[in-house]
Amino acid sequence: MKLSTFKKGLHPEDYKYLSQDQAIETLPPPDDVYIPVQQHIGTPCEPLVKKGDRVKTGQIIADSSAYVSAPVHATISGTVKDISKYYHPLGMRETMIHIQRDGEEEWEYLEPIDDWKWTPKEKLLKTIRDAGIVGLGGATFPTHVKLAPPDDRAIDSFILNGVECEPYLTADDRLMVEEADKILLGMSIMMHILDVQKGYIGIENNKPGAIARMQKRVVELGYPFKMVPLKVKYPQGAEKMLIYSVLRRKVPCGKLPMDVGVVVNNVATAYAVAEAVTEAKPLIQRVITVTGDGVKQPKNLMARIGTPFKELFNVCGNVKDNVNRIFMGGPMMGMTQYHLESPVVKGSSGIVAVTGDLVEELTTFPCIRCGACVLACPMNLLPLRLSKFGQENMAGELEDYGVSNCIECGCCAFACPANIPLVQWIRVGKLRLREHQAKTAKEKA
Amino acid sequence: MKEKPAIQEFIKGLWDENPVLVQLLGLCPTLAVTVSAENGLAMGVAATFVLVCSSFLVSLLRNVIPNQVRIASYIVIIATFVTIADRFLAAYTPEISKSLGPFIPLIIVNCMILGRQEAFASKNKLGRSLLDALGMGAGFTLALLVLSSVREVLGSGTWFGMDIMWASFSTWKVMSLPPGAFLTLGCMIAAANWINRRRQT
Amino acid sequence: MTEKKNDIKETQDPAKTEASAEKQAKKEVPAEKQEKKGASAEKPKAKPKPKKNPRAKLFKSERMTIVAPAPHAKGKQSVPRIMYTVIIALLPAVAASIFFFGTRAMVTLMVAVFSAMVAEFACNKIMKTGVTIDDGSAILTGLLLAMTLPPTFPVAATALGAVIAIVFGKQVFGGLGANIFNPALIGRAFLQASFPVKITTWTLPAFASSSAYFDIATSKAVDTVSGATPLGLWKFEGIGTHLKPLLFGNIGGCIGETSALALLAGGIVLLILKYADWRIPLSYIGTVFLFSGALWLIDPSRYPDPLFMILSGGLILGAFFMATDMVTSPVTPLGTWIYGIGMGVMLVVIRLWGGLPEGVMYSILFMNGLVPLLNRWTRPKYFGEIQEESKKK
Amino acid sequence: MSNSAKIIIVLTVITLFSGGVLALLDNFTAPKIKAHQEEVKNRALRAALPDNDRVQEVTKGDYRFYAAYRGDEMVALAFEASGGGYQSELRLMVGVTPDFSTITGAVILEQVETPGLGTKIQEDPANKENPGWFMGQFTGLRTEPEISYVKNEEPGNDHEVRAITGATISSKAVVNILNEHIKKAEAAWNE
Repeated sequence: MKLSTFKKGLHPEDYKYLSQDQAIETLPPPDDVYIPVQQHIGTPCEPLVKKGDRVKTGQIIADSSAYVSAPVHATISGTVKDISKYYHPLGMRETMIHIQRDGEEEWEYLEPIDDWKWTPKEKLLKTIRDAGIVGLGGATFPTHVKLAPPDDRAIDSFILNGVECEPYLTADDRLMVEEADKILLGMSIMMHILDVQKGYIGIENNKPGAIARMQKRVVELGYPFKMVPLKVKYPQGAEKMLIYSVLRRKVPCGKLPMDVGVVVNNVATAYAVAEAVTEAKPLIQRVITVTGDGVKQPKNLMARIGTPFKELFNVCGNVKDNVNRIFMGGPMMGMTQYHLESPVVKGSSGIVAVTGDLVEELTTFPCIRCGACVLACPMNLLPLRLSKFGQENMAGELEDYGVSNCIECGCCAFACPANIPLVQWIRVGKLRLREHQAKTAKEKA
Repeated sequence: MKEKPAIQEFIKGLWDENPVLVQLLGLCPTLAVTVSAENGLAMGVAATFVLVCSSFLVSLLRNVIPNQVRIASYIVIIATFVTIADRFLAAYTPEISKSLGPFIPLIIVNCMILGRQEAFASKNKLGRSLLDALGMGAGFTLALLVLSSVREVLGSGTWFGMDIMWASFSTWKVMSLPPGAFLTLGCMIAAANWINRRRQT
Repeated sequence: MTEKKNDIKETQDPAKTEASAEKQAKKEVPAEKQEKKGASAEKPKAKPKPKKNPRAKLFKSERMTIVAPAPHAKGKQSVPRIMYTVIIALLPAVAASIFFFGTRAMVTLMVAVFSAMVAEFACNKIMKTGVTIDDGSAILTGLLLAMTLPPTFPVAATALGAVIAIVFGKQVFGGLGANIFNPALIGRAFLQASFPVKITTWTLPAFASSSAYFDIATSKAVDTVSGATPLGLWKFEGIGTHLKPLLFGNIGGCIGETSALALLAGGIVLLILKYADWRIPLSYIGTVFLFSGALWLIDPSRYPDPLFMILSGGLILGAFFMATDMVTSPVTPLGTWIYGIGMGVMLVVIRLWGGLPEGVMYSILFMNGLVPLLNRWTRPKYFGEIQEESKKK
Repeated sequence: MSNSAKIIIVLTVITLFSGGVLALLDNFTAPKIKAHQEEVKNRALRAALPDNDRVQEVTKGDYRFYAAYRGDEMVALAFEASGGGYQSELRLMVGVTPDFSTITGAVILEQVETPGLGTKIQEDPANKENPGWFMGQFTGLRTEPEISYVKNEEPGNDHEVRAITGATISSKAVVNILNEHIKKAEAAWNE
């Protein structure tokens, strides 16, 4: 069978074997957690607790009244030691709530739902919001917003994103193997909320275990979902690419998946939805892959949000001495970490430590216009031109060449034989285009 | 205008405001006729003659010529002297006249000459205008001489018709062709810029 | 500026020991900027690298890791790798030419490569850029230039051509990647214009005298057998050449244009490795085949047959190794097609109706000049752009 | 004085001055220039025609013939021929015997061919002893059956010339012009 996929893109060595067969291990609640108050895209949350307060596991400790927002919960029971700026995995220092564990776990559950099929959709959406569920694939967009599209958008398809196209990461893979039932349940809850009949499950072909398990459970439990095995190619997991691979629909520039009648959600999100709706558990933990050749024992861990990375590494036998680079997320889009005090956040799908052999320090050559980036760009852009325009601050050209369509997947920089940091220059270009647009808007006004 | 020593008006044309290398004026004859040093020199001298004579007249008449018809007047004056130069060359040096072909009459529209009338002679006293014209003419001639010498030596292996290269030297035909003119001129301008930059620092 | 960005280094605080807060704060500043801006492109404040390799000495307690923007994985391609692979792909043709033309061809090849490298080095020094000989592009330029010259071409002129190719073909534009025209062909065009007689004085390969198709050349008992290229023979004398010698290289011509088979072998390696865009040779040679084939069908007595057109002259060399030069060919697929078709049409027009027997060089240079425009005109529709338009309708 | 009147007066004066100067100049340069042109033509005729007593100009058809007489006997005819060269128009002066069967001489009047290559048809600097060797070949050449050229070897027949290496097209152009115009001129002369 010819596997569906999208055009262009590339296939980096995936290194999934390092942790693919490691069963998810639940990390015991750590002694200290650092929970950022901002863990989603949207309106920032304000802390609801203060220094010295006692909090229970699952208690909301930060929230916002805005719609596009999701609350943050305490992930252990203990005392709030401090609310201050700590290292965030994205590199900056962010306001975090430092909780120190003081004994036994005490839970504060969500309002329970008896039978989700007969519960009003508004109630279900509220539960999902209260559970603090955001897109766990890394985008961290609040899920309840995604599940409540405006009325003029007719949604006809739901795609469960089990692609996990980034090399190294196996968190979603393991979750599908071990918790297929809950994932499928979460998926049907979301489809129920959206009132969508057609459900697709997209999984890359390098996860045979996950495909087999999900397929088996879909059949056994009688779900009407369609399994779509996909060719192994990066960035298959990007929403637009996945929609094209599965449904052959192209999301127009500047539009959202719902504009073509599709909602995409990650398997981890589906799992969290199922837990929130059926077990009234808020989102306080997630599966995170600790891997890379710089880690002695790569593992998939179910870790509380806010756990410092060093705790994860401790469980995995710590990092090797010759480790060269540590990054959160996959190697294509992940953020390098310079401080292992940084905590696990809702968007952390993995933490990878690699030694010098894998990521070399490279000299940059001039662009020889080989077109490798053009052949790699899944958005069909001309990265070499965009980066040049970014450098030269040519706002008009940046707009003409569609800089804002770049999804920053990193394919161009991966493919570039001259080692030009194309993605960074394109980001500069985006910034400059925005500056230019702001300026012209001001002048007009 | 700030008064400079009069001799400056002459010297500036040789390098700092060299019409060919710095102002990039009058490139049409520069590129077209510089196949041999003889041609280059003849062209330079003819242009200098026209420039000096026209500057003289224009500077003399600068308060008489009404503003509205100044360009027309300059052109008539320049054309007169160009015709004089052309006829002289045809009468006394028919060979050079033949090889320069239409480029002598084309001096009329040489922007360097019209440019100097408009920019300098029409605004300055007679003496200064003459010095300026002489300087510009000398700079033009010098640049043409260098350019045409390079092209003749490399392109034909001769200089003013004398064999100067060793016997086994094979001539670079391209230097006798239009591309050779562009290449040589480009190198000259690059060298001039390079020297100027080094002088500044 | 850009290269520094990738290896900004920060001391990595150990996983186990706690460092003081102030120390952390200090260290954090550049990295924070880096991440926030996405790329601290304007002014990357890279710390000067420590003199000793800190990773060797500082163990565990003060480990160094790299803080850099994504992606953290990298493909295996690199510019020198591409250059050297193209050089290796040329080797079969080089070997064939040395076999056919002997040491004289080898001297020309070596002189061209050496002069190109010296010129590159001199330009690096004068322009105060880093030395760029090791990226292989100068070697490749020298090699390609030599491949386009007759084996008996004077050594001094070969050196001159290589210098012109590097200086005027590449360095005046700003070095590798900035040139508009193929440097080797610039050098060759200069030599063609400078020494038109010498560059069209061809030597017949060692074995040509035994073949019957070279009547004119063999009828004279001269020491150096000089003869015309098959194209020259056809153009000026109306004599055709059989296809078999064209294929194996037993014909008069420049060093690299003789053996079509050896060139094809290298060219196909490049296509497989994707160092050459397959569209270029296909559209170039295909256009020549179709265009000249159509003319041949109309009047076989006036126009040569298409296979002769393809195998003679430097078309194979040009199509696989020169037109595909990454720097001077378009990056967009559509642009590449137009580029190849344009070259094909130019080639046939020059060969059949122009003053020269050979048109590969000028057809490539001509289309090189159009590449920036082609890149601009043929911007691919980005993902999702088409639908947006059709929706508007 | 009104401005427009001033304009008219100034322009008139300048133009009058200019015209006057040029008229004066023409007085003494015109004869010299004419003499030069005559000289060029006569030199060409001397090269194209054999020794003669007088030359008579006759116009027949499209051609202006210069008939050379020794005594009363016409020894040769010269006429101008032109045609396309490699990159310019070639103008030649050709002399032939009265029966048009043999060329008595041919010279180039005008050419702007590629310097160093095509220009060798007029003057070949490489051949120091005889720079005009190419056109020299035509003296005494038979025009029957037709003039042709050979490359890289000495011509073997009395109607063949040797082409210039590297300037085959220019050489070919001269041969073609001669072939064409000798035939046409013959027809014109015999009318």
